[in-house]
Amino acid sequence: MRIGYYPGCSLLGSSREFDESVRAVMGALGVELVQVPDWNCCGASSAHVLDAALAAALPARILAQAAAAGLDEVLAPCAACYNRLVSAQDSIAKDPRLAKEVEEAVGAPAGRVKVLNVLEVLDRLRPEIQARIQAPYARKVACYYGCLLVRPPRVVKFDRPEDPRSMDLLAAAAGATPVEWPFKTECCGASFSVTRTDLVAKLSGRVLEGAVKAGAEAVLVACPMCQSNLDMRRPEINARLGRDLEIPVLYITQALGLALGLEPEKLGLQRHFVPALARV
Amino acid sequence: MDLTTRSRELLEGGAVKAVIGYEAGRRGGIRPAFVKEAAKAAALVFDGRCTQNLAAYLTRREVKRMGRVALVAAPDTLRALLQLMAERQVKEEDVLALAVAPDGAVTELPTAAAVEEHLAVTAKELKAEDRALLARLDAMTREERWAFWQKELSRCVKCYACRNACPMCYCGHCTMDCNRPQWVPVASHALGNLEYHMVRAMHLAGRCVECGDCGRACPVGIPVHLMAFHCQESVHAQFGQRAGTSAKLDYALSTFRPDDKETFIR
Amino acid sequence: MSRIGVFTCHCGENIGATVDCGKVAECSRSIPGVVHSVDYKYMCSDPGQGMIKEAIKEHGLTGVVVAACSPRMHEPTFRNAVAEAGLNPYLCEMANLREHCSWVHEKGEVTTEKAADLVRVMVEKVKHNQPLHPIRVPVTKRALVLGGGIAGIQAALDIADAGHKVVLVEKSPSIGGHMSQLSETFPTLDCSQCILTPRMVEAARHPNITLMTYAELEKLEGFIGNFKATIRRKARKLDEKLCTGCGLCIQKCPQKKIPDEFNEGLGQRTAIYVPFPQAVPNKPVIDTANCTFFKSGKCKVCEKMCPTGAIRYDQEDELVTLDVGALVLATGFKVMRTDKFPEYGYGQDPDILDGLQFERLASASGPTLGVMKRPSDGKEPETVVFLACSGSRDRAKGVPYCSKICCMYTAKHAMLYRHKVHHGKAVVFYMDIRSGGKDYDEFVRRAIEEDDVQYVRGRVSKIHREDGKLVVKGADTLQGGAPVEIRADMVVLATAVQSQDGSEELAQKLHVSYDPYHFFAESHPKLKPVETNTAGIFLAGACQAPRDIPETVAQASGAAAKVAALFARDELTREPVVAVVNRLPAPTFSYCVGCFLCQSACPYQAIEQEEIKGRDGSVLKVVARVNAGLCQGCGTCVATCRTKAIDIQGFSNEQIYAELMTL
Amino acid sequence: MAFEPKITAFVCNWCTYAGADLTGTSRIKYQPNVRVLRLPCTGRIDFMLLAKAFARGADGIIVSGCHPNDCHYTSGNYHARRRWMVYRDLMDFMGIDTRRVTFSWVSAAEGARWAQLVDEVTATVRELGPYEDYKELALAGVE
Repeated sequence: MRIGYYPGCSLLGSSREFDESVRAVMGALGVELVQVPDWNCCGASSAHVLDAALAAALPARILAQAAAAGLDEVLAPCAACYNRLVSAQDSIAKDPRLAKEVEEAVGAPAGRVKVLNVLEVLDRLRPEIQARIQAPYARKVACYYGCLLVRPPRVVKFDRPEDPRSMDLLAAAAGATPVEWPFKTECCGASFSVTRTDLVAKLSGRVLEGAVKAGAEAVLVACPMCQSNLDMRRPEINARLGRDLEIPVLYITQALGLALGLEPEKLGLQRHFVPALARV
Repeated sequence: MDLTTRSRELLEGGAVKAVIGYEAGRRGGIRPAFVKEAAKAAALVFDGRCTQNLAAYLTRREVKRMGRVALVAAPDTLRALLQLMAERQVKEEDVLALAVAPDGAVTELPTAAAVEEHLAVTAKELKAEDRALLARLDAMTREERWAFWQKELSRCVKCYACRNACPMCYCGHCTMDCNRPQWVPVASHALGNLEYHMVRAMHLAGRCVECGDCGRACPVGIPVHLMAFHCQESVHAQFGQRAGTSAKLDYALSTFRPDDKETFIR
Repeated sequence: MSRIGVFTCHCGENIGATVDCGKVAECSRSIPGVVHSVDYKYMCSDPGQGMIKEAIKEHGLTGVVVAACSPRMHEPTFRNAVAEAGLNPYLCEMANLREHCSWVHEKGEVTTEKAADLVRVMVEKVKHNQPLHPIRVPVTKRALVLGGGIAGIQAALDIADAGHKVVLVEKSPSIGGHMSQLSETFPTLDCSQCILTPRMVEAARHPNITLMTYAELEKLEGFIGNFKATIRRKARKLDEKLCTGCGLCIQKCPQKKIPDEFNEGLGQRTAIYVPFPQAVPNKPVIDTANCTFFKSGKCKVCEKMCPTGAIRYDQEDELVTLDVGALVLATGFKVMRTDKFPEYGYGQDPDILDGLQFERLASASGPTLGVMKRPSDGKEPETVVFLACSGSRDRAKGVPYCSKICCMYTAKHAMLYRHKVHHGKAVVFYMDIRSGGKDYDEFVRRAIEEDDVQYVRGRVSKIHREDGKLVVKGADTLQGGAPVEIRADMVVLATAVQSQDGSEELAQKLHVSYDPYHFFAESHPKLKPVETNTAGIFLAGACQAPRDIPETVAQASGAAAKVAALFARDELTREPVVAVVNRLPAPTFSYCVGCFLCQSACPYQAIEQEEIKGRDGSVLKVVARVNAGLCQGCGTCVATCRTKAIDIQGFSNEQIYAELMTL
Repeated sequence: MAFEPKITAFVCNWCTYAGADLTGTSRIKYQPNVRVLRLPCTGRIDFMLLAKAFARGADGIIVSGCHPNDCHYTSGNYHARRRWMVYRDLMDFMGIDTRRVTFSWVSAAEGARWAQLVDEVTATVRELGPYEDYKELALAGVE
């Protein structure tokens, strides 16, 4: 299988381990990732609240680049990138005038490249994953989807919006036991990570507490923002909760990688703030 | 088994009262043949020259009176046969269709289901020249199309050869014959000609099997078939169905979907 | 040769001020075939009508054109007048000089010219008019009521009291419907069963009413006054005549763990059962899907127990055909189930109930005998949250409409809960309070003011379980959208009222129209609220739209009155504006070629096949025939017919063509 | 004299005719160029009527009935709509000026809409001028 790959900025910086683990797992499963040539920012966090045309044009250029490289499908592991790409496609499809404006700005039509998130791609590979498990990730896990993968449901059309299942099924395939818990799509505080750490501590704190209460030994995520908020902001969270939560927060690809027998360093597990390596 | 042998058997065994097929005519031509005796089955031929849609004969009173007949059928003939069944003009048990393969082998299609199955593998495709002319008309401005048809129809003498050739023009009393009121003027002048051909095209919309026999029948060479084709293609594009695909086909213009798209209605 | 009279009306100033009526009359006089043309101040007045009658006699008129107002206004008036003068009423037409001319154009020559044109058009039409005669059809004086809830019961009783036979068909084993499930009713808080069961018994005992429970409509043919209904009586597996309703079989049935529909799954029932103790008829049915004998071939305890030997395992469904003259549709509604709410946990939590489940919980005859116990652990809930508009007015749920009854029953629920759990806390989340109705708003105020129900205006975004509590997260929009979080023991969703399952299929079976939500459509939203577009089929209750009990009962009586009015006559007359297939001498018989492509164009299934037979009985031709009783005169078939064999009286091809050729 | 177009309207009895009645009752003024022919239902409107209207010298045609779902006869308008979808296509194919034919839904409650429709169609057709092509053709029919 050959698929386009759009890492986006997070995966080059704060979430390098997501990039590393996606590449490692895809490599182990025989998937060839073809990076979109000369890719640019997806516009996440800011463009869509400032300028609708820009918010559509930035993803449109990425997709045009992908189309020009002969790619039919592009994997965007970052949930924010995924959401922006899909939303831009949607607004362009619904608004011919916007489509024209964007086409003029980009110099090429938006094309019909299909954008996939990491769970969608892994879901296709589930039989292969199951067949290649070497060291089952035998822990109770809370699968945390956040908001960007499933919302707005009419645009992303992925999984059940309020109670998604895809990651739970993948975790189970890796040998983990997913717990039932009510915070699967609760807000983590997202980009307030920098500006309002107090809010992030409150919101992410509830999520973490929920996971622990449900008996989870690890939280699995598929979004760089969820991961940083639950991991990097742990001191603030713990301060607020008055507890010392040590539950690690892993990308689903890291958990799968471990189960597939890949080395923890190749999966970037040493990069976490809350030690994950020691507990995996 | 070849056509002649099979026809002879069918006639001898009394399975059919006649075989409607083609025979050699004068000057190397081909003409329809109505073979009622086994001894004459040898005259039957089937090759690329046999284009006339013989289904047009099925609704003739003389043929209906014969009882069960075998019909030598090219794909368009089979389509017409199915459409006639859908319009209750021909009963399944009254016709045995004989499809002849290029190597001369005969496939018997005794039921509507068999005909449908046989046709399912041969997609309807318009002839290249018809497609080209339709594309040319499509590319014209409205004024050019008007001029084109006015020029073409000016040659029409209202001989009704097109109507006679058409397997779907079986109505005993055509709108053209209607005189209370006289919808369409009898004389062949510009207005009457336009109205006649538009009525015919509309009446074939959703029913035309696009065999093109009407166009071939025209003595003055008007591409009359294109008007019916255009309506039929319009039906296909908008309602997704083709005439002559099923003996149970609903008539496109007397069925509907509440969500039929209505781009031009204010 | 036509002898047409034209009568131009000034309508006081209404036409006269903008149109030169004298000139119109004068122009009309010169139209070929017009032998008499006058204008007058008020044609519809007695003297005006008198002028028309006089002229018909004096000039031997063969047709009349009244140039006045819209035919939708006064056509019957003038046709009656014409008939009184001995001329066939259908030889009178109206030219609409008022609504379509004088009222919408400025005074002037152009307007007068248009008026003259309109007259000319109608003169040419009326020349081609044929005398027509109203169609008479007999009436079968028996009504079929579909649905045995309060709507159906009320309609059946009213029709029966008017002296007509009624067959009341109910799909479940007992009549009673949703009302029998309710605990108490707003705004009086009287016990639902106490007021309903006497009516159920009355319906069962009424000499004019035949009950058919556990039965459904299979097919309906025919037309007003002359329907033929096929009813499927589902096999109860029991001889109803022998069964005394002693209930021994139910007591002894070993299969006792089946979720109980009447208690909305909150209780359990046996495989042979009556839905509830007051069921009418009080005769059990065997639920073959769950019966041990039907599943494994062994058991037959009920047969052994039955003192009268009434059990019939081999009983089959039975099809019954009935001639009826009218139908009342009273098939009711359903409520949206909690599984349609992902944000509230996909219906997985046992303590998140819908309104009907709460009714059962609060009912003295319910699974808890009316004691407030939450389903998960039987504990008394100390905090209960009620969510109004759950699903209703929510496009994302496909229900943009208001379910109408929820504001009231939510107030009732909160009140009932507070009456049963005095120290309990009741919170209602709402969008608006819609309490229009006699004593309704007072009732809601009582809940708030006397029973201390806390009303929070806002929506709830999520409910999840945490530490044994249901965490209800919402916003209080009267506090600037401040987040509200309530830890509740039980949540009641006032879920949307939806059309009954199978409504669309039923509507199509009956050829009545329905709205996008599959509620049956009334004929006119204001003036014909109980009629459907199919003559002879009437509507009662929530099958048309969400309704409460008083409205349902009122509408049921309305429908019954319509049926009684219909049955007051022995024969019906209908406008003869119907399609007709032409007939000719042999050997043509008709221009119809029998393609029957018109059949699917007919919205009323009025086009039949007729075999024309020779002397020896052989079929010579199969042609279309229009059933004049079914035909409503739309003329869609006429435009479909290639041979022009089919035409419509009153709007015939000749008439319309003549009109068009005048322009 | 300035050109005044002749507009022929085919309308159904239950929606558009009633709607036009309401225009009158509401005293909303509109262009007097239109002549209305009343039919029971749009389903009754034979495509031949449109052809004959042009043949009689109409410069513009209005065809109007009940909105989808509102048909008094449940589905006549749906059948009509299909017929128009194909006939309009054919008219265009034959080179007939489809700008002169306006299909519309006007309900019994839309009195103002009827006035607006007539005014718009009249203005459009006035702009297009007399339908000379067809008038020439029609002359052939008179002989």
